Order: sequence, then structure tokens, then C-alpha cells
Amino acid sequence: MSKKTNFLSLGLVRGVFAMLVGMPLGMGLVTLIRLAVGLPAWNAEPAWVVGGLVGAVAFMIGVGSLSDWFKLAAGGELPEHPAGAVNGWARYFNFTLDHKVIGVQYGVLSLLMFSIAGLFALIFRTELVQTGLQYLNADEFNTLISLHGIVMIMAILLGVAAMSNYLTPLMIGANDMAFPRLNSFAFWINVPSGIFLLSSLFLGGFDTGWTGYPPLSVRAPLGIQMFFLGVYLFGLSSILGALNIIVTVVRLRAPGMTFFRMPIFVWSAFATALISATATQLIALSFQMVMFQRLFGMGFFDPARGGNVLLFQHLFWFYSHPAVYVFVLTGLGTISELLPVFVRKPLFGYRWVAVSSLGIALIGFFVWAHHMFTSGMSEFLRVPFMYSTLLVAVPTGVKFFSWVATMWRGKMSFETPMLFVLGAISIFLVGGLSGPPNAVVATDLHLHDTYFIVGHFHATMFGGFVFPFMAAVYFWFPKVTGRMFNERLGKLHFWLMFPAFFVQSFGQMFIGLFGMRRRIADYDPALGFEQPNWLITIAGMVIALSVLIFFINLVYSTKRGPVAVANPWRSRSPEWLLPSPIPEHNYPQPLEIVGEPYDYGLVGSVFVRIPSTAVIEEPVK
Amino acid sequence: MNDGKAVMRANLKHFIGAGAFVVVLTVIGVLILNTDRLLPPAAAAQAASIDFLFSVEFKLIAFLFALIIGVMVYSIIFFRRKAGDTDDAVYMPGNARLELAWTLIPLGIVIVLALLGSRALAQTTRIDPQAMEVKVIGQQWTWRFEYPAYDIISTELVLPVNKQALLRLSSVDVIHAFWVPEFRVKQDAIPGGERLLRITPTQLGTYTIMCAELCGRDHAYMNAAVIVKSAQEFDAWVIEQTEAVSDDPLVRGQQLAQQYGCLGCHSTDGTVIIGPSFYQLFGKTESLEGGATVQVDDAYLFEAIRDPGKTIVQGFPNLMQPTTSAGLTDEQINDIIAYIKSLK
Amino acid sequence: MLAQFLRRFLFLTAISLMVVWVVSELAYRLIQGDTARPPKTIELVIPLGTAERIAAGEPPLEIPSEMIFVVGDTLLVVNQDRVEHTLGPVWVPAGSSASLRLDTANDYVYTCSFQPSQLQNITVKQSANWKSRLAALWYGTPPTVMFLLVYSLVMFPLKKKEALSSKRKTQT
Amino acid sequence: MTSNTVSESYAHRLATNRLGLWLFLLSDAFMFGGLFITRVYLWGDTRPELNQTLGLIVTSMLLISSFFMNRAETAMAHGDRKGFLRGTLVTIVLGIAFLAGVIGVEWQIAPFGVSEDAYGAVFFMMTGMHAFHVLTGVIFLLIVWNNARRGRYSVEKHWAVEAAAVYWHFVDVVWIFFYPALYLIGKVG
Ligand code: HEA
Ligand code: HEA
Ligand code: HEC
Ligand code: CUA
Ligand SMILES: [Cu+2]
Repeated sequence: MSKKTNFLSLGLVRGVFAMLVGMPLGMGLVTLIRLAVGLPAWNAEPAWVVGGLVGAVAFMIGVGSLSDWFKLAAGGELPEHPAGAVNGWARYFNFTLDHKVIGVQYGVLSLLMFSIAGLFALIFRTELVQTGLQYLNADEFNTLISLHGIVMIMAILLGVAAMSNYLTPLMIGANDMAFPRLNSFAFWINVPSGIFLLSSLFLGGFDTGWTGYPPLSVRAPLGIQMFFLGVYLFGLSSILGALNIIVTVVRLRAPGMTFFRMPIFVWSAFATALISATATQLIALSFQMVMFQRLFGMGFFDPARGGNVLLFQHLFWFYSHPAVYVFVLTGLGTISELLPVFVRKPLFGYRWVAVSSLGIALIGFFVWAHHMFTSGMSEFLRVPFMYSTLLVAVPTGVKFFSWVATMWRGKMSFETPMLFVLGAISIFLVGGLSGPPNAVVATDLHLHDTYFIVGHFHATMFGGFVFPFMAAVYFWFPKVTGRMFNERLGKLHFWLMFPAFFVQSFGQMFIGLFGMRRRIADYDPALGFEQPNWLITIAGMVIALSVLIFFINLVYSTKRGPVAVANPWRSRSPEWLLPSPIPEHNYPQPLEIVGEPYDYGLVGSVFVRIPSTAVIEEPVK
Repeated sequence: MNDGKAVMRANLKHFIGAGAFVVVLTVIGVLILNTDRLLPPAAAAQAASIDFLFSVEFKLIAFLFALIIGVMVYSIIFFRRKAGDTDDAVYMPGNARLELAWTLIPLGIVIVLALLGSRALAQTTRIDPQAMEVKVIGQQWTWRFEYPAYDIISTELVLPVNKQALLRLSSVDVIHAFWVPEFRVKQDAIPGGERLLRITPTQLGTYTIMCAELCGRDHAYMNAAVIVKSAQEFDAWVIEQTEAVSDDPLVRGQQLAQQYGCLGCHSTDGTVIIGPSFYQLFGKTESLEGGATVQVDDAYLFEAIRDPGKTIVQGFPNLMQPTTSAGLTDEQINDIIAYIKSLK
Repeated sequence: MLAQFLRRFLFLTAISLMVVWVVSELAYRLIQGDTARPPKTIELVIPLGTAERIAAGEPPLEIPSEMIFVVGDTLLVVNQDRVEHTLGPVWVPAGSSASLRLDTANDYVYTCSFQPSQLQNITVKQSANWKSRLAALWYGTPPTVMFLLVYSLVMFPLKKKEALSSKRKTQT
Repeated sequence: MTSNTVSESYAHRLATNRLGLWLFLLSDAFMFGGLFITRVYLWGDTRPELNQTLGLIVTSMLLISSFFMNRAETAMAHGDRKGFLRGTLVTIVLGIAFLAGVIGVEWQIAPFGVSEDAYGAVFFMMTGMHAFHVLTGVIFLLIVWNNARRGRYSVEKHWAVEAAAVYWHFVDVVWIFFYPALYLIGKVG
């Protein structure tokens, strides 16, 4: 079926072209409507918003993501498992139903966004080395931190989706996700989303931080509308992707795989999806309300017209707090998944770890107001939120203690993925332990909106996402590409990134305690923060260097790396039974689950069996 | 399943070793995190209970960090795989009693922490009925302090030492936050309502009020001084301020333009900050949004200050809020107009 | 299985309600101090001769400095002085009394004629009424239920339907 | 549980689709919940002066449409294609009438503008978001109606019909919460 690949056969290219056509169309539409109702023809805001929406739809049409649904609506039938229309590398730039390809697409886009956001960080960090403004003006600075924040968050969500898309069906023995078309749609909608987010840079930027609190966001430049649009679209992607994961996990598990026999990663993907599928609606709604206040003058957040600025914060954090657990849970799942492999011991207290994910996710729904301790909520209401926030520490603690118990008396080896796992544990511990001081109202009165918070969340996000994600990339790299990565470069990556991160994060916490506020372009020289800020910046650059090494390693090893053996880590997880790279429809026969997933060290134990072929046991020693 | 106890007995040596390691790490951690060194000096009564809580939390953090990292590093050192060993380790799938312990003990800590937190919160919000009231008004990007009892408006916050000040915080435009690191406590000033903050300064000196909530371009510079004076000095200051009201409208106008933050957006030298400059404003012909032009005279200026949304100057965003000038009386506006007129 | 789950859910909700109630009640005691009481009427007596003392610049006698109230309190101002007095909106002729209901939690500064500063601070706090207690239960219970629920799944796994029915079979 | 051969069976597929749809509705319910909270937060125990008669009329139209939708679906399950087409058509017409009532009339005669105050903001946002869902429901029904007319569904296989019906009922249920929130609860303020 493979056609000759030319430029236009790439869905991405077609999509971008369609978008370039769609946006002016949408703008023209608005202009016409405005003319028709007698308003001045040109108004940039509605034109860009509608243009953006039409452009996004056009992009999806151009990619080919909607074709099947149009066909269905017109009464056509769809094949359940169409053969891939495109093969080779071009698959990765096209609409495809294969969850593994989509997983890689997510991963690559995630790393791209991560680099862009990281670059923004390096730029504004350079500005912060000295007091005074040297390279940026205050508006540019504010735009850059805001974009750094939101693009990083998008990168995390993409990375999370990458892992759960690639791994979940494999781990539960399914051949694909429950709704492959929806899955592909959920990926591709991220491309216009990313374009919008970045385009805000050229439309005046926005100076509100990623949180976009009104009334500031009502007064911000046009760029903020592009920010809203971008968040809207990747929110949609989150919801649809999560829904797909839940259905997949509930419906497509291999026979014999009860909930308590799922690989632990699947548990965390499931818990994550529960949050994304529901809470995400609220951030969309809150941003939509600001958007409408700007477009139509609706007075949601205007006290002069009976609005209330705190309403936004409640709606926003109702999503954005649970979202931070979206960021980490898959990461923590990865840690729990990899640790037993490298320790050669069962995951200690598998069930406790599994339900801890669920516990974190569910409790996380009821703690949002801890971001608003100083915002002027009623006094006593702060107490139940302090209590519920602290409650999250307990299931998180269960995970930590179980990990440590897993290591106890194990036989640990320290390949690159394991290094990242250990790094992740120690960094997430720092981040997590800096949580309770924020959660306790009295101390948060000092800490709120300082660099201590910045340190807190960089530690949680590096420990909970960045490090585990890199561990996952290294770990499953042979599965995806069929080749091994370069172990030396991998270790170099780790040994640069790990210490540099501690310098960065501790530095941030330190100056935060002493009174450095967040989101300031300049600081008072009298405070004596120049030296720590200089250190933080250098650390950030070292992190960037290590990431560059990581990229070089990936690109080089994909082409030239030594061919990997079937199961280089001697893992028990079912995906390692398959050849690498995995064929399009995963498992030739249905799996049968006959044992527990992590029984390392239990002689004769079997987790997975492919009926009619040989029992797959512990790899030969 | 292995019996947890048997495993424990067999590993007594390791437990003692790891335990000692954890203790040492904890001690080091507590020494490093000694609170006095990690926080700016405390200068308010409210800071005391907060600092106490910080010290409790830091000790807890030091212990928990040492517990996890200690055992982990111990394992890394002593439980590493020897070269060529491809066997699996001991089969140890879990222990319900242990899991229960490390669920319930943290739960207890959490509840205690929440209660300690409530108590400290209560101490920071404790009310002194004799507190001196100050209205604190935040606006992009200045602070204004009004003393209703003395009819003083100031751009610095002057407080008598050892007397509680009740700050009524509000904002005329976006959200700001009042924070003095030495006082520890922080409170947002939001548009559309007053929020209260109580501070009892205990140390004489000058500190910096920082706006702690991103409020747009010059957020970083939205600072003001807070000066803590002895009771006598404070009284002297009050008298000085009340007598300082000039009878020259021009001087009064300049002061008001300073206090009400006009000069934060309008320059006096022709440059554009946010709004049109006041320099040579009077008498010039201004083109308005929508095409009209207008001769800038007293009536226009009055209108533009009292109700800024009505006439928008061509090329400028409608950012000036009616709330900005809501506190000004008509005479005060005329004073400002006099001041604007003088800028030629 | 669903019925079993629901039964457990209800049971744990009951337990959580109790736990949260205890915790929040303790916290409440700590926070509210002396305002953890039902609303009542409080008398403020302006003694004879207050007006003269004010005129002489002396602080009045016997007028409590602690003026903290709970929402719903009634302040009864009893004027035993020879002249009339005012407190904010209340006007109290000589020898009579008047009352002021304090319905909204806030910090008030009322002008008055019986303090040298002519100002009386009145703070009305939210009392530990059923509303705020309910709010604490409302926000604190769900996370506690979730917490107990997930761990109860490990400690006491739900029994499968087949397992249940097979047990029943072996019994009969 | 399931094997891969089973997972390709229509019945299995159907159950999977159902779960997906219900999850989607759950997710959407959070959005409507957010709107409801907004209403409670900003309006408290007051409400604007709205045309009660009109409110009653549009509400009953939507409720009645749900009844016809149900009839239509049952007809499809019994192989009564004519009945299905008739029922769906009535539903669509009632749906459009609802839209006309809310957007065409209520929006025009509301005693406040979009940008006037919190009443306007919340009212237009709630009815607008709901109307948007009704509109998508109508489009969905039109597609299903058209496909049914061309005989694409059978007694056994009519998932699209079921989905459209469930979605329609959901939108209806949302209005059952919104109607009192907008028209009934609270003092007229
Ligand atoms: C990955 C993301 C992530 C994670 C996992 C967390 C985890 C936690 N966070 Fe964090 N947080 C953020 C990301 C994250 N956070 C972000 C992005 C912000 C800022 C948003 C913004 O304003 O821009 C933020 C802000 C933030 C605030 C608001 C601060 C402010 O603005 O004033 C608070 C306050 O309560 C808080 C608390 C917590 C707590 C208690 C946890 C807990 O879950 C941590 C639990 C873990 C542990 C405690 C460690 C291990 C446990 C044990 C060893 C057991 C024993 C421990 C005890 C008994 C204490 N976080
Ligand atoms: C996953 C999330 C994530 C990550 C990884 C980071 C990474 C970094 N962050 Fe970020 N940060 C946030 C999420 C994150 N941040 C969020 C949410 C905020 C809040 C925003 C707000 O306040 O609204 C924030 C805010 C924030 C601040 C506070 C700004 C302020 O309040 O004024 C600072 C300041 O130091 C900072 C610094 C850094 C640095 C130095 C890094 C470094 O680790 C970055 C390292 C560099 C890279 C990772 C890039 C490497 C790649 C290349 C160089 C290759 C280039 C090649 C190609 C393009 C192909 N961040
Ligand atoms: C947030 C920034 C901001 C603040 C603070 C502010 N202004 Fe303005 N002002 C503006 C902007 C922007 C305009 C132009 C748009 C308009 O006309 O409303 C403007 C317009 C004006 C004009 C009309 C100027 C002309 O060229 O016609 C006058 C007069 C004025 N302001 C006076 C004041 C006074 C007096 C104060 C203080 C009480 C003040 N402003 C505070 C932003 C501000
Ligand atoms: Cu005001 Cu920041
Ligand atoms: Cu949070």
C-alpha cells in the first residue's frame, strides 16, 4: 500500500497548509458578520479568536483526522483494523491509528515543547543574573515566564500521554486503544495548540503568568487570547486521551488480568486519566469566561458589575491542582515499574502502591484552595483545605516507603534508566517534603508567591515527571527503535543533570525563604540575591547542556546504536515478549495472565503466557 | 510469603547500620535547616508563631528526608549487584503490618501538623481592639496608605512599634499582595472588597513592602517603605503630616498625583509610560478614539480624570479605571489639574 | 459487588464524618478562641459621668476594651449617663438603652461619643455556628472518605460475586 | 474476561462504546457543574427577572422532546423504522423550537444585556453553553435521521441511534438543573 512519499503526502504539511487557509477564512467571516451587524469591520480580538478556531478545524481536516468521521456521518462503514496507509518514517507525520506511533508522536512533540520552554527559561534566567534590566524589558520578561510555564505544562501533558499511549495497551495485552481514531485526533489537536501558544509571543505576549488570573488577564494584550486557545485545545486533547485510556483499561485487559494484576504503570495511567477526563473541563471553562469577558464584555470577574475575582481562582485551581497529580502520577508509576526490574525484587506492597495512585488522584480533587490561602477566602475555610492538602502526603509517603523497602536487600544495578529512577526518587522527595510548609496556612503566608514555591514545584515536576520520563525513554528505547542507546552518554546526561538540578532547586528555595518574590523581572540589589541567582542560571544551563547530550544520544542511537537483544532488562512485563520494534497489531495471539506481575525471585513464577506457544518464563540466565 | 519478623531478625546488622546512618543524616539536616539562618529577621509579633512552626516543619523535613535518602543510599552501597550475578534477590512481596504503620503514622503527623497550623493561624490573626487602622490601596504599581483616624494619606507606611495595625487592603485595578518578609504574613489586595491583615511590628527600622502577586509590567518595582517608629516619633510624624498640607494647589496637586499613582502611568517629561504624558498636555488638541478631537481644557481634564472610560485618547488602551480617582474630591481633582497645567 | 461497595462507602463516610468532625472541632477551638459560643445579648453600660471624663480627655470607666462579637449577637447599650450618647447608627438618650444587632462578620469602626478617640472598634466574628461547621465537614469529609476507601480495598478486598456464591454453595 | 477475538465482536464493541460515551458525558457534566457553581457563587439566593411563561414553554418543549426521543429509540429497537423517523423528526423540531425560544426570544427580551452585570454574564453563559449542546444534539440527530432513512441501522446494530438518544437525554437532564437555577431559585433581585 505504500505510496511514494512526497511533501504533500505528509499529514502535518497538509494540516499546516489548511490552517494557513482556514485562519484568514475565519477572520474574514468575523469581519463580514461585524459588517453585517453594523460594527466597525476590523477588530483584532474576535478575528484572531475565530480565525484560530477555524484554523484549528482546518488543520484537523488537512491532517485527515476528520475524514473517517465524515465518512461515518455520511453513512459509510469503517474497517476495524485498516492496514497502515503510510509506512516508514512518514507514519510519524501522518494520521495513524497505531497507538505506538501516536505514543512516539506525543513523545517527540513533548520533547520539542520542552526544549522551547527550556530555552525561554534560559533567556529569562540570563536576565535574572544581574539586578536591573539588561536584555529584556519587563513585558518581554513576563511573557517569557508565562510561556515557559504553560509550554512546560503542555510538554508534561504530552509526555504523560506519550507514555500512557505507548505502554498501556501493550501492558494490558491489548492490540490498540479502545478508540484509535479519537486517539489520533487527541494527538493532532496539540499541534495547532502549540502553534497558538507560541504565536502569542508575536501578538503582544501576555503578562499574567500561566495562571492567568483576572482582572489582569482581562487587561492583558491580545496574546492572551492565543494562550487561552492553546490551552483550550490541549485541554480537549487531555480529556479525549484520558477517556480513551480509561475505556481501554476497563475493557481491553487480557484474560486473567484482574485489576490487581495490572502492571503498576497502568494503575497510575488509569488514576491520571480519571483526573484529566473530568477536572480539565474546569480550566477550559474558567479561561472561556475570561475570553468572553474580553470579547463580549461579560462581567464575571468585574466587581463593579457584580462579578467576583475569586470565582476564577476556584474554577482554575479545581483543575490545576489535580493537574499537578496528572503531571506526577505516571512518573511515579514509571518509578514503581522500573525499580523492581533493576533491583530484581518484587515491588514491595504492590497493592498499597497501586491504590496509593488512586488515593492521590481522588484526594487531589478536594484540596484546590491551598493555592488561595492569602487570597482572602473566609478564614475558617482555610483549615479544612490545610487538612486535606496534608492528607495527600500520606499516600505519597506510602509510595516512598514502599520504594525504599523494594530496594532493601535487593540486588541493585545502575544502568542509565535506574540512575534516573533513583534521581527521580530523591528529587521528588525534596519537592514533596517542601509541600507541607506550603500546605500549612501559617507558613504559607510567608511562602506564597515566593521562589520557595518555584523551587517546590520544579522539584516535584523534575522528580515526578522529567526524571522518570527520561528513565522511561531510556528504558523503552530498545523497544521502540530496536537499538540500544549509548550508555556512556546516558550516564553523562545523568551526572550533569542531577547535581545541576539540586543546585537550581535548592537555590530557588533558599532565596525564596529570604524574600525573593516570584515573577519579578528585577530585584533589589540590597537583598544580596545576585550570587544565588547567578548559580541558578548556571545550573539551568548545565541542565540544558545535559538535555542536548540526551538528544544527541537519541538521534545517534536510533540510527547507529547496537541492535538490542529481545529483553535487555530481563523485565517480566508482556511488551518485552514481542520483537522490537513491535509489529503494527501488537500481539499475534491473545495473552493469558497467569500470575503476579512483579514476582522477581519467586522460582517458577509466570506472569504472562501466550497460549499455544511456549510458556515464556524468566529469560535464560 | 516470607514472615516479616524472620527477615527482620536476619537483618539486624543492616537495620542498625542504616538506622545509625539515618540518625546522623537527621542531625546534619537539622543543623543545616536551623531556622534562624534561613529566614529574614523577624520584626513582628505575628512572625513568632510562624517561625516556631517553620522550625517544627524543618525538623520534620530533615528527619523524613534522612529516613528515605538514608535507607536508599545505604541500599545503594550495600545491596548492589555483584558483577556476573544474574540471580534475583530475595522474594519479599510486602508486609501488611509495615504498610499499615507507614500509613497511620504519617496520618497522625498530618493531623498534628494541621492542628499546629490552625493554632499558629489563630495567633497571626489575633485581634487587638485598639489596633490602629490603615487603609492600604494597591494600584498598578504603587501603594497608597490612608490613616482615617488622622486624615493622612501617605506613600509610605509608617507604624508605631508594638501596636497592632489593622490593614484594610483593597485594590483599584488588578490583584496585588501586601508582603513584608520580616513580618512574614501576606495578604492579597483584591478589587471589589476589603481584606484584613493584622501586623504588630516589634522592631524599629525600615522594611520593604513588596507586591507579591503578579500585577503586570512593573510588578517587580511595586515596592514601598514601611517605617516602624517609636510611639513618640510616630506622633511627631502624624503632626508633621497634618501640618504639611500646603496651601498652594499646585503643590497639593503634585502630592496627590504622586499619592494616587497617577505618575505611575503619566510622565511629566513627555515620555509615554502607559497613558499620555502630562507634559504640555494642557491646551493641546487631543484626538480621541472614534475620530473626535478635543481641546484639552479644565472641563475636559476634569472629565478625563473623574470618568476616564468616557473619552479614550487615540492610540491608548482603556486601562485607566474610574476607581483610580474615586477617592478624590472635586477640589483635589482641580488641584491635580492645576499641577498638570503647570507642566509646560 | 456494587451493593457491597456502596455499603462500604456509606460506612466509611460515617467514620470520616466523625474523624473530620473531631479534627475540625479541635481546630475550631484553637482558631476561634472565645467566640466558640452561640450568639447572645451583651450589655455595654455607659456609666454616669462618662461625658465629663471624655471632655477632660480621660478614658471612660468600665467600658470594656474587648469588643469582639459573634455573628448574631445583640449589643445592648445602656446609657446611665446624664447626656445622650451615640454609637454608630444607634442613638441612646440619657437614661435609656438601645440595641444593635451584629449580623455580618466584619471589623467595624463606629463613631461614638464615649471614647476619647470618638471611635469604637467592634469586631464581629463568624461564630462556630452550624454553617461553618457544616462547611468544614463538607470540605474535609470527601478526601477522608477517598483516603479510607482506597486503602480499605487493600486491607479488606471486595469479595467477588463468584466467590460469594461459591461460598454459599459450599455452606449449603 | 475478554480475549482478542471477543474484543472484535459487536457486543463487546458496543459495551466499550457505551462506557466511552458515559465517560464523555461525565466529563461534560463537570463543565455544566462549573457553570452551576458560577451561578451559585455570583447570584447567591437571588435571580433575575425572566419571562416565566417562556421559561415554562421552552422547558416543556425540551422535556417532551425527550419523550419522543425515547419513543423513537424504542421503535428502532423493534425494527419500526417509520416510527423511528417520525419520533426523531418530532424531537428535532422540538429541539429547534427550544433553541428558537431561548435564543430567538428569551435572549432578545431579557431585561439585561450581555455586558451589563453578573446577571447577564451568567444567564447568557449558561443558556449559551446549553444551547450549544442542544445544537450539536440536533445536528447529531439529523445525521442519524438521514442515515436511518437510508436504512443504515438494524434492530441489532444501531449504536449511533443509541448514542444520539443518550446524548439528547443528557442535554435534557442538564436543563432540568439549569431551569430552576435560572428561573425558580432565589428572590428576584
Ligand atoms: C508535579 C507537581 C506537584 C506535586 C506532586 C505537588 C505536591 C504537593 N504540593 Fe505543590 N505545587 C505545584 C506542583 C506540585 N505540587 C505547582 C506547579 C505549584 C505552583 C502553582 C503556581 O502557583 O504556579 C504548587 C504549589 C503548591 C502550593 C501553593 C503554594 C502557594 O502558592 O502558596 C501548595 C500549598 O499547599 C502545595 C502543596 C503541595 C503538597 C502538600 C504536595 C504533596 O502532594 C506532597 C506530598 C509528598 C510528600 C510530603 C513527601 C513524601 C512523603 C513522606 C515521606 C511521608 C511522610 C510525610 C509527612 C507526614 C509530611 N503546592
Ligand atoms: C516541567 C516543568 C518545568 C521545567 C522542566 C522547568 C525548567 C526550568 N525552569 Fe521553570 N517553571 C515551570 C515549569 C518548569 N520549569 C512553571 C510551571 C513555572 C511557573 C510559571 C509562572 O510563574 O507562571 C516556572 C517558572 C520558572 C521560574 C520562575 C519565574 C518567575 O517566577 O519569575 C524560573 C526561575 O528561575 C524557572 C527556571 C527554570 C529553569 C532554569 C529550568 C531549566 O531546568 C530548563 C532547562 C533547559 C532546557 C530543558 C532546554 C534544553 C534544550 C536545549 C537547550 C536544546 C535546544 C534544542 C532544540 C530547540 C532542538 N522556571
Ligand atoms: C493604570 C495606569 C493609569 C493610572 C494609574 C492613571 N492613568 Fe490616567 N490614563 C491612563 C491611560 C491609559 C489613559 C489614556 C486612555 C484614556 O483616555 O482613558 C489615561 C488618560 C488620562 C487623561 C487624559 C489624557 C489626555 O491626553 O487626554 C488624564 C487627564 C489622566 N489620565 C489623568 C490621570 C490622573 C489624574 C490619575 C490619578 C488619579 C491617573 N490618570 C491615573 C492610564 C492611567
Ligand atoms: Cu502589584 Cu504586583
Ligand atoms: Cu496544588
